[in-house]
Order: sequence, then structure tokens, then C-alpha cells
Amino acid sequence: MIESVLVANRGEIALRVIRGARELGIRTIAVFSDADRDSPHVVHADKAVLIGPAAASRSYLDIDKVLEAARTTGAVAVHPGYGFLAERADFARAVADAGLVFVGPTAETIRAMGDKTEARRRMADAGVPVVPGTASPLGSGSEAREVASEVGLPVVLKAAAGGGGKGMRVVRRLDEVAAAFDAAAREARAAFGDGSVYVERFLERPRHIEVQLFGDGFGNVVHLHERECSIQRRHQKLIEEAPSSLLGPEERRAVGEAAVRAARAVDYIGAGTVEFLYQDGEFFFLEMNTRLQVEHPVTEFVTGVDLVEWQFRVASGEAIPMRQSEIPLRGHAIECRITSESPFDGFLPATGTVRHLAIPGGPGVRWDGGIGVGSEIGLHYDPLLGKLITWAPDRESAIRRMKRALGELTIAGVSTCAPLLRRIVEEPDFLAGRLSTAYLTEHPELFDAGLDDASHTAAVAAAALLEHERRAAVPAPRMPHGAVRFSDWRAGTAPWFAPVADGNG
Amino acid sequence: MIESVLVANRGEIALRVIRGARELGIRTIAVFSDADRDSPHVVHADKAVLIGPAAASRSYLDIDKVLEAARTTGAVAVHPGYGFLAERADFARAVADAGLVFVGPTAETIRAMGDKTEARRRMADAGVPVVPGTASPLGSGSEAREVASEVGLPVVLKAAAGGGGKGMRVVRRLDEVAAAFDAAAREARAAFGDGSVYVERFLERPRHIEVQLFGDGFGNVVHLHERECSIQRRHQKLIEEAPSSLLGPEERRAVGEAAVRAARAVDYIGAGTVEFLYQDGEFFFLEMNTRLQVEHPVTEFVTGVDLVEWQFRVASGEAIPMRQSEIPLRGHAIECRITSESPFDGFLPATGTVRHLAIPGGPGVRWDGGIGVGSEIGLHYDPLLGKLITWAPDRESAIRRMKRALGELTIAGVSTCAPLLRRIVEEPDFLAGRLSTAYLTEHPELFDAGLDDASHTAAVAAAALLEHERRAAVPAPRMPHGAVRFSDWRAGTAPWFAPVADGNG
Amino acid sequence: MRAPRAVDGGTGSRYVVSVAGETHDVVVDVDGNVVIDGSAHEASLSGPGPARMRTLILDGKPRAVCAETRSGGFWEFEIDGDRVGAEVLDARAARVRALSGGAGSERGAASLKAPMPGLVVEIAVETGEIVEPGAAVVIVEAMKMENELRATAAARVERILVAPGEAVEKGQILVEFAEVERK
Amino acid sequence: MRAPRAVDGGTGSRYVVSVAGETHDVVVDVDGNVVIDGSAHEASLSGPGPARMRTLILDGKPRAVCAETRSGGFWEFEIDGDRVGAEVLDARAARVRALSGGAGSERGAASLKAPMPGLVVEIAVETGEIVEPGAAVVIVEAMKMENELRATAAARVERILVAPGEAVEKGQILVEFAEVERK
Repeated sequence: MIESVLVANRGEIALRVIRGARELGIRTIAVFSDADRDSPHVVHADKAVLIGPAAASRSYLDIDKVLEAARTTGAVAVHPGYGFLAERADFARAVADAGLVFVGPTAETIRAMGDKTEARRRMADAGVPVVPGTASPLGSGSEAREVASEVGLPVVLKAAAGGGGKGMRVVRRLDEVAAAFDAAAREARAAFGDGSVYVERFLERPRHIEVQLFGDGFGNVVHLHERECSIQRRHQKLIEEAPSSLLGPEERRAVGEAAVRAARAVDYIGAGTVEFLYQDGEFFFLEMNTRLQVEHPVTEFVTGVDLVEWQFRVASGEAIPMRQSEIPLRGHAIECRITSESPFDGFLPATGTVRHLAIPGGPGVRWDGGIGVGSEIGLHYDPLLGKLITWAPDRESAIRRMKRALGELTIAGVSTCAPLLRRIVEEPDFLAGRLSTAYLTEHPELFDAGLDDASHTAAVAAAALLEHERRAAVPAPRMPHGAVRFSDWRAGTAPWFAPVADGNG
Repeated sequence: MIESVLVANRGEIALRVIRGARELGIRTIAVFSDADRDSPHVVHADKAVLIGPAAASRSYLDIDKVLEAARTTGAVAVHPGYGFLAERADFARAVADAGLVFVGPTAETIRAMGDKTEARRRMADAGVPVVPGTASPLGSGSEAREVASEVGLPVVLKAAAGGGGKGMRVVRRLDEVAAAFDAAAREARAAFGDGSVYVERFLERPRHIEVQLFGDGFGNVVHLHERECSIQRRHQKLIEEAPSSLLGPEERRAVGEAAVRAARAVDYIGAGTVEFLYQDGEFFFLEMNTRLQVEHPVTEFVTGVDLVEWQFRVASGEAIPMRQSEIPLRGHAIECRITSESPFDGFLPATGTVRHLAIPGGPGVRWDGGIGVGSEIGLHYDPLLGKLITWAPDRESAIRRMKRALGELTIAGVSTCAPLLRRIVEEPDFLAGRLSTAYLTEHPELFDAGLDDASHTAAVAAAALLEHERRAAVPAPRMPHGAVRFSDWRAGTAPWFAPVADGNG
Repeated sequence: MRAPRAVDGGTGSRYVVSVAGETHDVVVDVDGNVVIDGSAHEASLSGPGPARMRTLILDGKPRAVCAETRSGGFWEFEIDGDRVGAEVLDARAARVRALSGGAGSERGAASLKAPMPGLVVEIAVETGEIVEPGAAVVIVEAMKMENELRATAAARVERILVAPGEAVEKGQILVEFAEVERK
Repeated sequence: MRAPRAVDGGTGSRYVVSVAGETHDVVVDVDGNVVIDGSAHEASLSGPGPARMRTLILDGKPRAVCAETRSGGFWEFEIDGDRVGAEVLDARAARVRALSGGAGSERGAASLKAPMPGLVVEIAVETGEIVEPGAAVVIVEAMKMENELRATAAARVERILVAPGEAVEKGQILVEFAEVERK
């Protein structure tokens, strides 16, 4: 087993990796920016190294600083988590060149799968079905327009270096293609330093099904069954589950085998995920993510496998400890992403200081968080505060457990998407497994703010009692007359900008 | 399914029961004393009823007040949790007489098993081996002395109405029997309102193995495998696990079948536990607990069964949903009880206000707590603040995970036993599974307070920096010269009174 | 803990509470029970004090309330899993506001404020233009995502106060609007 | 944030810190680094302020510190999972204490205080008696358990201040002892 690891990340995933390493007796080294000095991922590491200011480009994305931290602390391996440098082939290569173990696939695999257009080519060659579209990045908005008219509308523009919905635009009218191309390219350049954009036919109501893979470099490639991540907004996953309620045993085996074929085609080593879109009985390869996924805990719950442990074992030169037939699939797991976003204000990013934190507990509940009381939630990084995961013997029970757990979760001081999640886990289509990536746009009623009568009355009582108590505690202040009030402009229930949830990602 | 339930308890077990009920859609009614107005078990219920002052005798132990609360809220069932009224046959009968469903066995079963001497008789009749001792309560200290000399020293004096180590005394010298009898009777009277005491031969180094049972009144009785709870102090369990590292498949089946035999002998309905002592290849019946146990989560982790759900199903007249052969046993689970006690001061009860709470997370970790930030920890109730439970595919991994999780747990503002637990999960005999109820007395080194050099240096630096910061923030106060200091009398590492951990309970 | 005496008689302290656009008369009596628009409710608010988790038990139903106050009777809290803003005036202040024209007087004017700090990427409107509900007004980049701020009502663009490339603070006014007369 | 100037020269603030019976000279420099008994350590203490979780990074190793202070330089905190008490004097106060005889002067006298509130069940000693280490002195009931308070050193019982059946507060003196001369 490797002796030590530097975790080149922050937030919940850095803490997740540190937890896994600690359990294996691996010495852990955290890196942190000025903004993260008090983060849980720092305090739970054996060593912590300040690598720069809050801006990610000057800290978590700065390869030289990360490698310097590894050198000074004597780290023998580097775990990239997800995001930041996780899918940067040059980083994987720089880590290897520095004589360190990169916990992930080879730079060549990352490069091939990171270029979404090359990935499409290689998968098509390996006999894995892909969505119709361009085979290479487009040169301009007008070229994009041409291709779009060939492929047929609607189309989706995607960053070749992309992921997570960034640099992605769905277009339904030909005259909007050029402007959308410019916006997508701009966003892609800002997010990935690469403005390349390509076009695919846009599937209107697909389900997002992905398969967890593991390869070990000894010729073993196994899958750990599928996850379904159809509940998305702005191409970003919001709720994930395992297994998919869609698949029967036959389809499960078929899609698992297709994923293994895809992984073998690129000599895959470590943890990876092949994403598919499913529509009208057909699976299409979407992309391969050459890293741990945000939603890996649902797979851990239904298989009992610790995926981070497997990552460290494979990175240490061990073989995968299970055969395909030995990998269990037990019960059902659901994950809700808790982000610092205001769901009823079009998912506007929210900021604040965490003043109170109540984490759900009890049977079948897991919390993977990256915050503590006192954490400052700013705008420098991804808004993911934590993930709430539940397990139960069947999907219905897992959802009921999630509903119960969401009711216990309190993060005071910053708006989160939890109020929306609480509505989804009670919504009949979700309960029945009638899912697609268009789910949120097809359920605008979920975004109608407004308390029920009992809650409204309780809010009135609470406000009166709080103010009454405050006045009793301090000399009564003079009330400003006709002062600030909630603006008409923002009043009402319509969000500032409509949630665009019709993507693939 | 029953429509509503009143939970006649407080703290973590009340919250556990409320969680289970909520997931089944059962309306929940909490009761609370003046001291518990802000407790998590109150806020997570659908209704909450104040039933009296802090003293348990005037609130949680007051049968009339509990039944009155059930009546006014229209509860159709009552769940007693553990402790308080859970093993009071008169309560079970009063609940039934009020036309409510008691979530537990019949009053007759509770009475028979609650009288430890009658339980011994009935088990002996059913062919379950019992520890040599008296068949009925003793009349006086001198009678106790007589019996002790017959059975052979050492002996243990036990409250007939007892449980949880209260009213229990181990005696090794004949001339100490009479005084110990008086003390045990006094404690038993205070704790259970019944001063009856009986005598058993004391096993010096037994292991505590218990079997989880379920009966449904349709003739089905199953066991959910065993737990081992050998790590105890003052007859109170501190660490529990499932399965026991002692048993092979044959022994597991044998002890499970003995437990089922015991349950059938009393027509058992609901969740129950048969406790055995194991020494030198032999099992002896210790007692039967006619309720949910504190340590039930380890069984839930290895079987995937929600025991509270099963309790509600059986109480609603459903049959047990699994056959014996279908009950899984997967991996290994460990539970650490987190109590408000100072382990290095002889487990003195600690009080305080919870100022900060950091709950461990990540894979295979469960927290069942009854406290939140702001909770006042007083002396009115049991010192159990919460339970930390971990699961992993094998015992070694589960312990490593527990070590990691204990490292993440912070409860600031009140002393807990966590520092001792952190030492136990690294101690070689514990790691090797060399356990007995004498474990803590045989490992006095665990109680040697004292930081290692690095921690000592960190403490010095922290104190200097904290004081430095405090002085910078406020005008420097004049230091009192030659003022209060840590008393010589209490200095040193010896605890105020030695931990007495050589019990059975 | 004693509250100021009620201003206009009665046996408790009187407040006017606005939640989600609705206004209610509330009386808090000496025991902490409340009368809302004439209906009496048994209430208790307990807990370790402000900025912490509080427990509200209203007519026997417990709820966690974690509240923050901004100055002058404005409260924001989570209740039953949703976030709520509330304004509490005492009875006298409410009367004064009503007499002076109160909340109604500002109707028609509105401004678009930056909902978070970020970088202005694009201004999608021009001065004098009438925007329709749903139309993009300004695009602000934050967290590497472009956020399109759209109109929720029809309005005329009065002034544009920022330019593309400009960094803006949360709450900074980006565009001012005038009301559009509807036929 | 500036600390009081160092009393006896040097480039930082000087303190005498007692932890677990050991005393150390500590200098805190303007950057918040520390010199402990002449050894320099890189240090940073960050976090949201007192009564909250703080992060101490000492020579690159991070630790959570959750500290409480009682008045006058006494700190109690959890570090690496153990609870620690510490006393911090500035250099001048430490010198004055040393000159006046300081900590040593009270040796020999001791008292048994109630470690928690409870009910005295039994007094196991008599005035004038010499108790041996490990001997029971008083039995106090709390949380329905009897707690035997035992001697950890030999001592002569000087005064007994409570009686069986009496309710006692935490910290209340139960028995006073005098030192026993050892041959």
C-alpha cells in the first residue's frame, strides 16, 4: 500500500478521500487556499499545506504549487478527487514525471476521454452506440449552424473539454445557434481553458444512466452496476440513485457489458464511469469520466464496496479484490446534492456563513459534507456543500427515508436547494420512477414558492414571538416608517430566470 | 399499519423510534419534561406534549401522565423505547387497558422475564443452561452471605427487577457480602422501586454474547444473529459488535437456536434479546430483555433489517416479513456508546452545555444521537448522548473505520468517554478479539491520562495562542498571583475512584 | 423577560406581521401564547437564544426555527424546510405607515440588483427599451457559470448603470426600470 | 490584532504555560509563530472565534481545537481527542508567583469536593482517621448510581462537612484532610 497521499482538492470530496486514506493507514496531506483554512478537509488531514489565494487558478488549479506541496511533504501519491485537475492529462503526466503515483488512469486515457470528440470516435470504433453529431470541434458559430441543420434540431452544443454542464447550450431554433455557440465557447474557455465546442443531436426526454467501472492494469475490468442520474437542472445532476428503476436484469447486464467494452477499449485503470443516455429503448454513449464521481456513494451503499479503498489498492499495484460475479447489488440508494443555491430564484448561487448545522442520522443515512459551523460559503468554488445519501431494501423505502432525512437537515445561514429536494421526494412522477432529464422543466409546480396554511401560520407566530422576545431583551427601537420593503420587482413566485433543466450532462 | 404512536421516552432512542415511525407514515407524538423542551426528539415529532418536571418520577416514569398525553393526542399505540417504563409489566397492562397498542411483548411476558429469578426458573425448565445461584430473592445480608458460601466465591448480587448494572455488586470476600447486599438493595429500590436482590456465581472473565429475537404472535420466532457486548464498565456496556468474533457458524447456529427456544418458552411477541455469558466453552442464560436494546444498530447494519420497522409491523398485526433462512449476515458492525462521563475520573457523570457538535460522516458510519448544539446535559437522566456505529466488510476494517470516525467526533462543552474509546480501538487485545467483561480492569493502562509529546506541544502552543489572542482582543487583565491551581489532591493520573468493570450485565 | 406594554390597550403586545405578501394582526400575551387575526393559538418558543436552533411549539406541533434578524423587525428563517422572510411592526408603527401612504407609494419603480457578486458578461437591453416578462436583461458570471437575469414583469429600461466586463457586488443596482402602463 | 508588549524584552510576547503539571516558556511572535522552551514552531490558529471550532496548524500538522476559557488565563480544550487544562501566565505574573513561594506553599492541605451534584449516601471515614490510597471516603448518589469517592493518597481526616442524606452541589467541600508525614 502507498505510504502517503496528497489530496489535490477541497470540500466534501477531499474529506471523502482523506477518510478513505486514514482507514487504510495512509498518511494524508491536504492542500488549501486562503479561503479554506478552516475547512473540514484541512483539519482532518495529517499535514496541511497552504498553496495560494482563493482563486482556484492560483491554488487548486496550479499544478506547480500542488507538486511543490507534494515534494515538501514527501507524498508518494496524488489523488485528484473530481473537478479541478482530475481530468487534466497534463496534470496526470506531471505527477508521473515527478516520480509520484497518480491515483487515476493514465494521462493517455484521460486525454483520449477528456476530448469528447475523440471519445465519441473511439467508442464508435469499439462498437458502442453514440448520439448523432459532429466528430470534431467546430470552428465558428456559422459552422455550428450548418451542422445543426444537418443533424436536425434540437441540438446541444458542448465543450469538448467539458463536464458538469459547463459550456453547454441547448438550441431549438437555427437562428439562435451562432449566439449559443459564442456563449458556450466563452464559458468553456473560462471553465476549462479550452473553448472547443461540438454539436450533438439533443434527446428531448432521455434518462441518464451511467455505469461504475474499475480496471486494475492486470486485465481485470469490472462494473459495479449502474446509477440513474436523470434529475438534473442546467445539465447538473441533483438527485442520483442506484440501481436504476428502469432496468431489468437483462438490460442491467447489457449496459454493464457495454461499459466494460468501452473501458477495455482504452485500457482503463482505476475508477471510471461511462455515461449513457437512454431514450425509446436505446442506449447512446455520452461520455466517460476518468475519475471518481460525485455520486459514487450510491454505488458504495448497494455494493458494500469502498470505491476510494479500491482506488488506493489499484494505485498501489494490487488487483481488484472481487470478480464480476461477486459484486453484490443489495437494496436501493438515493443521493441528494445539497448545494448553496436558491432553487426558487433560478438556482442563483447563494453565499453566507454556516451558523447552524444539523446533520440527519439514524439507520441507512450517510452524510458526506465539506462544511462545518462557521464555514464561509463564497463564490470561488463549486456550490456543493454536501451530499445526503439514504439506503433501504427497496426504492420506495429509500425515498421515504430520504424524505425523513431531508426533514432533519438544517443548514442555517445560507440558502440551499434542500427546499426543492423536499418537494421532489414527494412528487408522484418521481415516486413512480417516471424520470427523464427534462423532469424539472416538466414540473414547474415544484418551483412555486409558498407555504401551506399551517406553515404560514407557524411563520407568523414565530416572527411575532421572535420580535417580541427581541424587544423584551433590548430597549425597543423606533421602527422606521415606510422603510425598506421586499421589492415588487422581485415579488411573486416566478424565478428571476427560468430553470433550464433540459440538458444531458 | 397503526396510524399514530406516542413515544414514551426521550433522548436518542425516542428520536430513533420517531425516525422509524415517520418513514412508515405513522404520526408521531413525543412527550417531554421541562428539561427536554429543546431536545431533538421533541422537534422531530408531529406533536409534543409536556408531561412534567425534570425528575423522571414525575414525567417519563409517570404512567398516568403518559396515558393522559396519549388520550389527548389520539395516539393509537405507545412505544416505550428502552429504560423508563419499557420493562414495567404494569405499564404494558395499563396501555392495553386504555385500548392502546403496546409496541412490545405482553405484560405477562414482561413480568415473567423482568423478575430475574423467575426468568432463571423458566429458562432452566426450557432446557436453557443458567448460571448457578439462588432461585428466589434473598431476605437479608446474612442470608446472602449463607448462599454465597454455598455457591462459592466470587458471587454477584443482582437486583431482581434490574438491568443496566444498577443494583449490582460483585463480592469476593465473605465478610463483604452483607454490606454489598445493603448497597445493592438500596440502589435497586432507588432505580426500580423494588429492592429484591438475588445471588449468582460470578464468572471472572466471561464474554457477553446476546441474540436478537423477533416473534410475531403467529408462531414465528426468528433470531437476527448475535451481538457481543463484552466491553463493559460497572456492568454497563461500552462497545458492542455484530457478529461476535468468537463464534464459528456452528456455535452461531447453536446459540441462536437456544435463544429461539427461550423465546418460544414465553410465547414471545416483538423485539427481544436473550443475553448469555460465555466462559470456557459454555453458554449460560443471563437474562432476557423484553424491548429494543441500546445496541440494536449493529444488528441493523449486518442484516439490513430496520428493527423499529419490524416492531411497528408486528404491533400492527403483520407477520415477520422474513424467514430464518432469509435473514442476511453481512460484514461487521461496531457500536461505541458516547456518554457524558469522565472516563479518567472513574466515569464520574459530567454536566455542561453542548457548545459545538461535529458528527462523523462518510461511508459505513451511522450516528444515533439525542443532542444538538445548545443541549443542556444534566444529571436527571441516563448519560448516553449518542451512539457511533460503523460497518465494514470485516471486523478489522470496521474497527479502523470506527477509529477514523471517533477522530472526527467532537462534542464540546461536556466531558465524554470518547477519549477512552479512542484508546480501546487501538489496543492490541481489542483488535485481536481477546475480549471479556473484565477487559477494562485488565487494561488499566487505558486509563493512564497523559498526552504524547506531539499533542503536549500542540496543547502548549494552543493555550499560548488562545491567551495571546484573548489579550489582544480585550484590555489585559491583571493576573491573580498565587491563585487557584489544580489541586495536588486530584493531580496525578490515578482516577478518583477506580473503574469497577468486572461485572456481567 | 417583559415586552413593552401594548400600545393600544388590550391584554398583550400587538404586532402587525407580514409574511409572503400577507399581513396579520398578532397579539402576544404574557404567557407567550398568540392570537393571530382573532384566532387563539397555544405557543411556546424555547431554545438557547438567537442565532441558534429554536423550538416553536404551536398548538402542540413542534418545529425547528433557526432565525436571523436584520435591523428593525425584519426576520428571515427556515420553517418546515422553506425559507421565509417576515416583517414585524408594532401596532403604532403600522398605523403610522398606513396613514403616510405606506408600502403602496413606491409602486411602479423597480431596479435590477445583482443577486450575487460576479462579472457582467453582457447587457441584453438598451435604455428606453420595454422588456417583456422572461426577457434576458443582464448576464452575470459567477462560479464559472453564466447567469441570465431575466425580467419577471414588463417594464421600461430607465437607466443602465454597469457595463460588460465590470465586477459587481451583491445588491449593486445594475439596471433601473419604470412601470409600463398596461391597457 | 496586537498583543501587549513583551514584558522582559525580546521580539515577541512571553508566556509561561502549564499543561499536565509541566511548565513551559513560550514566546508568540508577531506572525503568530511560537517558540516553546527555545524551539521554534510554525503556527497558525484560525477559525470563527472563541467558543467555536478552531484550527491550529503547528509545523504543518492541523488539529481541531475547541476551547473554553475560565477567567484569568485558564483554558480547557479538547486536542487530539483528549481533554486538557492549561494555565497561561505572562512572564511578569509568573516571576511574581515564583518569588512569593507560588504553587509550593499550599502543599499538604487538601479537600474532597463533590465532583457532581448528588445526594450523600454514606460517610465512610471518621475525623482523625488516616485514610490509605484507594480507601472509600464518601458515597454520593447521582444518576441513580452510587459513586464511591476514594482517596488517591494517604491523608488524615481533618473535618467532615456533610452528613448522609444531604444534597450537595458540584464543587462543595465534603471532607478536609491534613497531610500525613511519611517516613
